[in-house]
Amino acid sequence: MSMKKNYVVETIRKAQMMDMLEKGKRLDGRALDEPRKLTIETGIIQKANGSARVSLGNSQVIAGVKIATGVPFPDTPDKGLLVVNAEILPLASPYAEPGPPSEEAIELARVVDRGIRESEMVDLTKLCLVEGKSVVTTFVDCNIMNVDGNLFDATSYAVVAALRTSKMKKYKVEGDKAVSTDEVVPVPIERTPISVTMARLGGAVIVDPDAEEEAMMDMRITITTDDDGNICASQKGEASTISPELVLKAADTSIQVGRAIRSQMVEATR
Amino acid sequence: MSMKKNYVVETIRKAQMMDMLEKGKRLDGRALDEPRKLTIETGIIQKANGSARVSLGNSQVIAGVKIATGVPFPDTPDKGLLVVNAEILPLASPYAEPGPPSEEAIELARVVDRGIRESEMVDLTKLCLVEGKSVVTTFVDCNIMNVDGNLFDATSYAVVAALRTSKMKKYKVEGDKAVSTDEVVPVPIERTPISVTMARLGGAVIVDPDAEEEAMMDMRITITTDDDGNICASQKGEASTISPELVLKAADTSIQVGRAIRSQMVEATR
Amino acid sequence: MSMKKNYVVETIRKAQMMDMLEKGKRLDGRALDEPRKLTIETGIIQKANGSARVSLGNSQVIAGVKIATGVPFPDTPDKGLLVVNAEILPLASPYAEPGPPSEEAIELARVVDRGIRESEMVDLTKLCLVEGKSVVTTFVDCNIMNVDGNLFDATSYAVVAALRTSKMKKYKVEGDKAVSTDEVVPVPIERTPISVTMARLGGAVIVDPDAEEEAMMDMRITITTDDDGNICASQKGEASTISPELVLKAADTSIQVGRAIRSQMVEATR
Amino acid sequence: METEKKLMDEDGNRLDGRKWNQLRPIRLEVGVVKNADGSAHIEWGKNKITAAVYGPKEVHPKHQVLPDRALLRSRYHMAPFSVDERKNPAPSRREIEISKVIREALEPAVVVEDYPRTAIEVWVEVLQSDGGSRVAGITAASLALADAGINMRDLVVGCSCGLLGEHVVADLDDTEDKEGNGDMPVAIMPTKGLVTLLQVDGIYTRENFQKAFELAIEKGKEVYAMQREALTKRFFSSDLTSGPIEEEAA
Amino acid sequence: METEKKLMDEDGNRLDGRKWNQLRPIRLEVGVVKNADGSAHIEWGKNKITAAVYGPKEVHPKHQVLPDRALLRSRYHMAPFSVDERKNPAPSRREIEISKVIREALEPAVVVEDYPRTAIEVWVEVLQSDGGSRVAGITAASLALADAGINMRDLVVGCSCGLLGEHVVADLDDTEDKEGNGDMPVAIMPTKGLVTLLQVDGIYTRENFQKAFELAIEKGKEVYAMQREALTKRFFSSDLTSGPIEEEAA
Amino acid sequence: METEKKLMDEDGNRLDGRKWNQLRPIRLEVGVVKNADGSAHIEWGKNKITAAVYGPKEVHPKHQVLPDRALLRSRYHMAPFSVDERKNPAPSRREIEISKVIREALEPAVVVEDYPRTAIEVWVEVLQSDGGSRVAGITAASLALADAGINMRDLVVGCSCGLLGEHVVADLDDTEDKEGNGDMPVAIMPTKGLVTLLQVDGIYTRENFQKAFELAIEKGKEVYAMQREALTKRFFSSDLTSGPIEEEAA
Repeated sequence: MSMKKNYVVETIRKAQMMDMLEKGKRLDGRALDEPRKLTIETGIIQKANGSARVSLGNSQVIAGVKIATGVPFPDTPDKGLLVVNAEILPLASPYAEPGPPSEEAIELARVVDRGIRESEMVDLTKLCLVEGKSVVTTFVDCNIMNVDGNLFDATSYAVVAALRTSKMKKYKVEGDKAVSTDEVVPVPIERTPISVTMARLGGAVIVDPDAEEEAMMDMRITITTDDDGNICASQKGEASTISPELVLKAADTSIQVGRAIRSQMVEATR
Repeated sequence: MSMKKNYVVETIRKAQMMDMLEKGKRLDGRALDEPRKLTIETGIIQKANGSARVSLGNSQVIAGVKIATGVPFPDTPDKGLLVVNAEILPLASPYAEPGPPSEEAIELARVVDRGIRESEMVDLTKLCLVEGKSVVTTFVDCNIMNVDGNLFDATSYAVVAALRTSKMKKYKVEGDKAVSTDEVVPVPIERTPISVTMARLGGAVIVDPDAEEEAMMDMRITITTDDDGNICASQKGEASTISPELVLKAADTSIQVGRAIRSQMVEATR
Repeated sequence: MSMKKNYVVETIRKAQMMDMLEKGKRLDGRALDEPRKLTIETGIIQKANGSARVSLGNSQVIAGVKIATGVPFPDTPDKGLLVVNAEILPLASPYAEPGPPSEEAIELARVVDRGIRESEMVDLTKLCLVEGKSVVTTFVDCNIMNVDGNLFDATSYAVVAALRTSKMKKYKVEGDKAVSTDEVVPVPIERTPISVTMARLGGAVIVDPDAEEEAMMDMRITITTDDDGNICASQKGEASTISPELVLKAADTSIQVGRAIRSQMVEATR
Repeated sequence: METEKKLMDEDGNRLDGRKWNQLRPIRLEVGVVKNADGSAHIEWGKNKITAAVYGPKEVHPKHQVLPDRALLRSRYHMAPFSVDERKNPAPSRREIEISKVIREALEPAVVVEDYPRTAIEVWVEVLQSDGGSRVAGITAASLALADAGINMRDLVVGCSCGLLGEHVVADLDDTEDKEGNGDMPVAIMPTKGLVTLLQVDGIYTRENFQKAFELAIEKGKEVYAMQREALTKRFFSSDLTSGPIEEEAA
Repeated sequence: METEKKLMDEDGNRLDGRKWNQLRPIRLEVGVVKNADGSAHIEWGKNKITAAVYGPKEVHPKHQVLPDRALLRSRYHMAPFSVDERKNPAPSRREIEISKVIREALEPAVVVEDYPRTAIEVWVEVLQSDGGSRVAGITAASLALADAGINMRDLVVGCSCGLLGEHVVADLDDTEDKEGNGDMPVAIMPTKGLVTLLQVDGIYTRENFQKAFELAIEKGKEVYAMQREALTKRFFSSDLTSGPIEEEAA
Repeated sequence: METEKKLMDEDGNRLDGRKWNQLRPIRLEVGVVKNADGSAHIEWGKNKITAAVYGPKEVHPKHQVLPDRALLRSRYHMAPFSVDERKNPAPSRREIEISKVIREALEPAVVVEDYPRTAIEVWVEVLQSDGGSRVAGITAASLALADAGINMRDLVVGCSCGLLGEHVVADLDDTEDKEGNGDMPVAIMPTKGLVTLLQVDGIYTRENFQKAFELAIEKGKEVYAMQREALTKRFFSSDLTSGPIEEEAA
């Protein structure tokens, strides 16, 4: 069962929220296009190649990167592998349960994965060691530690921060084999994709909905943009419609809001 | 839960059916030993090495063959692999459910598999490339598209038709390795096994029961015969008994009914 | 659901049991520190490398050993593998159910495994064939055939008896490969660990509880000792406390009771 | 750009000869699964997809009952033989995600409040897969819902547009999806002009994003005309054939 | 035929010295699992199989309750150490199918209508596997049902016959099953003369089919005599031993 | 003994410079998971573990309800990135066993009879794993229970002792656990002086067994002082920070 559906907002609070939204305000005082406070800590898991703990308001995610060597997919023999997984831990919410990943967690991981992959953040061709035989595999596992809405962005930021600060062994090729050296190098980062999620409540469109707002939203859209203001991934969510005009407006909002977040991200992960 | 058990036949219809059976007739006008109309289309899935859509009355099955190379089983190092799977799709019946294969679907796949395998329809020794190391693997997956009784025969016919029209790459052996060439050859077909399923309702034994008849049958027996009238597989079904005399009579019926179906099969898959 | 929790003891029988325990006696006439009758049969499964059927009172376990070659774990390249599994068969108890191993069965297998492994009963370094590449793998599978309490000890004895009587092929190393010879040798046994399980009921501590006693126990402790009276494994069980004094007393009991059982084990498996 | 050259020649012709804004051939048939309450089959390029609807029906397990509306269930599933390498029949993470977005794309068009406490099941089976299988599946599924007589606000129809190099093109096939530079599946409720599914892959300038998105909507409306025709054929044809679309060679 | 020569010599002797129509040694014991309501152990050739019955008992989950009769459950399971290569303990497709046919072979003999709304569970554990393990399992399971005091119309007993080359032979062992030319497990209700299980593998002429089938019935009746003896021993013996059959060497 | 030499030098110093009876650095913080009814984070050596408690809450599925007390649930889980080689996120047999012993170690301290017909859930997530993670997890989990306001008879606190060669030492780290000669995790209710978890690995003389066991209890009491301090800080601090312990470098 989706966590959104389980979250209960009291009637009086709902009325209050809708009232304020009509006036362009939100319950916590934010402007409609204002994301919550973002905190980025990196290097928190020493056993990982890279890691980050990101708090977006009260939503908190820890991402850890593990790098090893593996075999490439047959249809991309010259590319390393990048795999993003997410688990919504039972400790993160009264509505989360232990067990295999829910439909919700799978969508979360795949949307975050696409944002990273499609932006070409990591140059996967540089992770090829011996074409068709040996490549660098990069697992990014995300532990959702506290659920308070907009896991898409919080998780995406954690992955970006963890990857930007990841270190891996340098490999050299001997004949047909890749051998690790003692030298340590960063993961080849090319871009910094930033995901921005918007929600519609009644007539208003807000950036970075918290759990209370998500419980009342009727539409969600996540748009990821890159350093040049290109759009590299999007996912519309919820059983609802969106007008074409709103999609284009959301793209503009994402580009604009993403810019400030990208600056903070780059600053925090230099 | 078995689909047969879920199928509900109205009382009045039951009485009518039993009445007619006593007179040697069936509700749809068929003779007791008359199978429903069989339609065989092949080559319907271009991405498969072979495929067929078979309708037996309103039961419909699509079989697709995928051929690749693999490693033989240790106890049959000189034989290729042939694996038959079946899924009773949830779209095929109000009583089918998504999820891992039911006991019913597993029995279906295994009975069909045995009919193909035991008749030596495909010469598996010709699918050995390098003994103990490399063989041709032949997966036949069956999608049950509509359930209206006697899935055993409908599925078996789909598999036979798909295999009879399958094409595979020719392989040549270079040292210890099998390498595919550009030449395309048929799968080595030796025989054409035909499965005939009979059901007992009250005192009558009928060929090719439809769903309504299956819901009322107390015994089912499937017998597969080959081109020479040999019996190569059989499976009695349902929690019920069968007399030895009836088994022998069923064998004769299967040989006889199978002959006409085999002609149609050979004609449709030349 | 744990089998212990499902086992129902009648009120009058409970009162009787507690009465007798206060007098230092048990319902079946045993002394508090007296295990039930132990029967050990070996070589009962000819297809296994070693096997044993052990009855401890009415608890019955069959263990079978299967030996093959495999690849060592990366962190122990010079050691063979020893894996203990246990299944509480549905035929063994009205409270056991078919399906993947329960939490209870997993704990059972792991506690037995640790008793064997930590005592260094089998010299795993002698099971290394080619360091880092090829080792002997030893699977010990335990079928619980009848549940009447203290599966820990009954299963452990079955594993010890099966391993002590196991035979394996001798391997010789040719270049980088291990090749089996026709010669048959015993598994390299170094010690004979004996597990002794105690339970607390009210104020009394008893050795080898049967199912009725387990249903009423509030604490369980299993201690495994080796031939020299060393303690090599222990597991406290049940949601309950144990005083430090009782732990030490239980260690002494285990050493003492284990000695007699070890003699019987060695005798039965020569 | 090298990729671009391969996938589109100097005259703007694509590998299969289509122009940048041209759809692949589409064939639709309604009422192909006998047992289903509603069904449809679509062939779109090399996609061959059958969708069937059962419901409104009782909800099992009961705790999933929604007191005020129907529970919409969906499954997008690929046959093992539908792709180049045999696919394991167990649902992949991709299939699980697509099942979810398909459900969310269809539900706005279904008057779920007309069927409280019931389940409506939408099963989409990909028999052969080509680029754009999820929008093709949605297109067939909404026909199946209509065929089942479920009250609908509109049909739902989809089209996927994308990038070959920097060129926006309509309706990517498999090769263009894999070797091209972006894929954007869009589903719409065509008479309402509203979007119910949007996913984006690739790197689009703001301009190309808008161009591809608007092209997807425009082409979706083209497919909608075929949907209506297929429905009409279903309900006004006296000669209902039993199987899906007949093969030329059969 | 080469295979034939190896598995049977010119005098019609099989590898283990048996004649074409001779059974392997069979030993049966009833009442071997203390906790079970009924149980039996069979050793047939190298097969070692224990069957136990629990019930009639409450049905869980409740929606599986049958209002007019008992729900019969069965599981055929092979111990990991029962075969030459260690078997994964999770049930294989083969075990799932055999569980089903065993249930269908036993149910006709059980008066299920005497136990409405209950479950009767039949657990068959193969400790060591040889040719004919399913018929051996059925033979033991029907004894376990009788031992549990379940009302029965008849016992069920099985035997498997088959082909070595063109020769029909009784009761194939493992080697004959794997290297021979056909296997035909048959289970019967012996006093009724009715068949409850029939499976056929191999290529049989019509004549050989009949010969093998009739031989299986005949040999099944031979095993039935042993079943009756084992039951008698159980109910009239005052010296019930606790474990299964003792090993010679033990 | 060779191993001993490596792990402890002639002066009795361990690889990380600790004396035989010295604990690794421990930091505790209570109230770190916003949504949870109670939570705590522990850093013990390289262990980084967060525990959260939800409850008392309704029991699902209902048949698990205990009429006279709370149902205590627990899960010990390791993040895929918590160990040297990436761990599959599905629970391993080791995690399943530890989940059980953690539950049994905590339950004696919880006044479960105060919360009949409810569930209390204890989730322990190992973010980074080092030696002694289960006792660290128990230590954090009992703080989380207290933080949730659950009635407790005592806290539960753990420490693991073990052997380097023949030397008893306190609080093994990862290397000492893997290359040393024994590990003995012990959990206690410190004010009651009672043991709630005991597991033993290795080969201990009777004397060493007692020495290690008593050392574990003694060191557990040392950790208990830190537990109390962390609780005090939680309830008397007006400056509650939002995240777990801040990193030096952050």
